[in-house]
Amino acid sequence: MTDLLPHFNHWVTVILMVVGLYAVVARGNMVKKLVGLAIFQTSVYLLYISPGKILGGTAPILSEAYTVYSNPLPHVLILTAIVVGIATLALGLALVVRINEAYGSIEEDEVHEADGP
Amino acid sequence: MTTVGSPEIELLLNAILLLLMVVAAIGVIRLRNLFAVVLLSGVYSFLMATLMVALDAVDVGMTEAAVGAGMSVVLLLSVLGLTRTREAPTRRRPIVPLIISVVVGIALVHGTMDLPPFGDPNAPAQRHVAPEYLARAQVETGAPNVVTAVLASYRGYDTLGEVAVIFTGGIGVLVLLAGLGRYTGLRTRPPGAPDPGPEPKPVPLMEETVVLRVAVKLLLPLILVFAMYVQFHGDFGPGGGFQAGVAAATAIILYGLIFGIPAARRVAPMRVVLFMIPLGVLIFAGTGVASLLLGGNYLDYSVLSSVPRSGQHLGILVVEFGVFVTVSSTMLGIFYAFASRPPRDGPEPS
Amino acid sequence: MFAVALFAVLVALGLAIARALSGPTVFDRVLAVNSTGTLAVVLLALTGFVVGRPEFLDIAILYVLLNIVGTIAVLRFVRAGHLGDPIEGGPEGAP
Amino acid sequence: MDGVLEVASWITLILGGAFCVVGGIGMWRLPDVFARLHAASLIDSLGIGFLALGMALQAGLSLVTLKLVFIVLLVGLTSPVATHALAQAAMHAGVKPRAIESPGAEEDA
Repeated sequence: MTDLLPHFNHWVTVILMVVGLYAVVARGNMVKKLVGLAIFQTSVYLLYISPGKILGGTAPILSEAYTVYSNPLPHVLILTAIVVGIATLALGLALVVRINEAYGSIEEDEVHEADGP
Repeated sequence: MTTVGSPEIELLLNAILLLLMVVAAIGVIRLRNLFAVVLLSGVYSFLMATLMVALDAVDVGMTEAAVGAGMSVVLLLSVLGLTRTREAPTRRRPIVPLIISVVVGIALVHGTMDLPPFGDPNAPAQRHVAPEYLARAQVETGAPNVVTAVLASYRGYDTLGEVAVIFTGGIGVLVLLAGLGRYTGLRTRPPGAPDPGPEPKPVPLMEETVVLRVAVKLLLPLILVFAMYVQFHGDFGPGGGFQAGVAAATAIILYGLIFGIPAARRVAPMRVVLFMIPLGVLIFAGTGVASLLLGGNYLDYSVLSSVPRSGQHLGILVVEFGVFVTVSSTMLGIFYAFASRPPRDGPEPS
Repeated sequence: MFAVALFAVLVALGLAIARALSGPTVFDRVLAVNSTGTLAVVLLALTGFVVGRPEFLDIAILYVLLNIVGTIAVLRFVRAGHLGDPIEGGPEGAP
Repeated sequence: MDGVLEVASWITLILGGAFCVVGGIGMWRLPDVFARLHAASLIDSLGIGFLALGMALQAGLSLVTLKLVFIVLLVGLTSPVATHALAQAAMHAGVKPRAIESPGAEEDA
């Protein structure tokens, strides 16, 4: 089973990344764009975490009962990235709120129209 | 080699969770009702948290659970309340973005072919610094949780940078939405302006629901105590300043949701929040300066105590506390900034 | 043995997600998401047992405690249409 | 003794899993929100209860069991509160239970 789909995690990571990318490029609604960006970001988390997993290993919290541990380094990087991600998402959403107050819309097309040619 | 669990079940669980995540993600993109999008993104984030636990990243799973269960839903909903909940039908052709996305996807899938297979213990990533960390962390820092040891000590610089980014993000939101002093309660009215009279009375919204009020009063101390447990148990089990900070902020947010934002502001005033946001960064950076003054390198905690190992442990505790202070106050400040914005008047524009 | 329970929970989870996707009313979605959260807790606990480290129940406890915050925020939003407090006149200096 | 515990935890785990599946099916098949609430509460009470019992039997007397008890108590506190608030909000928003379509109550609609 291990040999059957050695890259399954990576493929799903790519699918999620593409879904996020599509939302950012294709959708005009800014909240939707930011949610798409968040999905893109989670695919990056996955890209870091899944190579760190060792089959038969366990979480990197040391204990005498275990000898094989998964790689702790990606965990450190992604743990901080999640909280940073929510802070940057908040910043993006704050911009959306300000744009809505200035233009009365959060649709990209309408904002462009209001700006004129 | 002692192995645990059964790899087959782990792989199957991993695969099912990934497929459910894809379903949820596509649902998020397809739905036009932004409110439903927010709900589904909550489901997505919990699937992510479970997947992280299945992939042995318990600390990451805990962070994702803490952020996804409360904070991100609250954040997105407050923005929907200030804007609109329905996405306008798009006028552009989705075909070009679709082609771009598919081409990028195919290129990336092609790229994955060269990566080592999933779960391979001999992959290059497993052979670099990780064995060093696993072998040395407990001996040098006394923290069985290697993630916490690496986070706070070995890669302390990195974490300091991340905390600074959170600080900057929080300040950015406050500047954009609150003008740092206009709505924040630091200065309720400009000097010389006429007295606006008594504070306008907010309409209590959820207050009449007795069941909620009682249950939340029971729940709040539990959340706060558990956040403290997560904070100070972080070197022995999953947890640490990031998770505990988000959890504690979520508790205050829950209080605000039920008893009104002014009530929450009496518990955790904006003045205190604004003081705490830089304080955490200062605690973190100050620990580095202290170790510098004691003759060590910046953020080298070994010199903080006569025994290097207990110095490391002390340093980790102090630094994690700094992280907690900044993260919790930033999250709370962000919530206040969004919640004190005047909501859109009248019916939602269609 | 945990695997059987785990997959039962996953089946229930799939059904709940299907309900969250299909609606039809807002409340169906909220209910489905709330149930997903509860299933998440067991799933996290069972995952801990399956991967052989059952002591990591802390994550499940944190999820129970915080799951209700999301639900309450959603219900409050349904009631009022926003999360802020409806103050007449709005805060000072509002543009 | 060990065998008895093993069998007992087997049975409870499978029962719990079965209740979760039944709840899930109910959530999918039942006609409206108020009916689906019942299915959801099945998961919250019997599903979680039996699964936690099974896991506790497996873990024995330890910190793990204590945490499981804690989880069951917390779900017992939060989940009824959430579903209560949900039902109240649905009523408030004017969602009508399907039962109102039964003959005799027709004039209401």
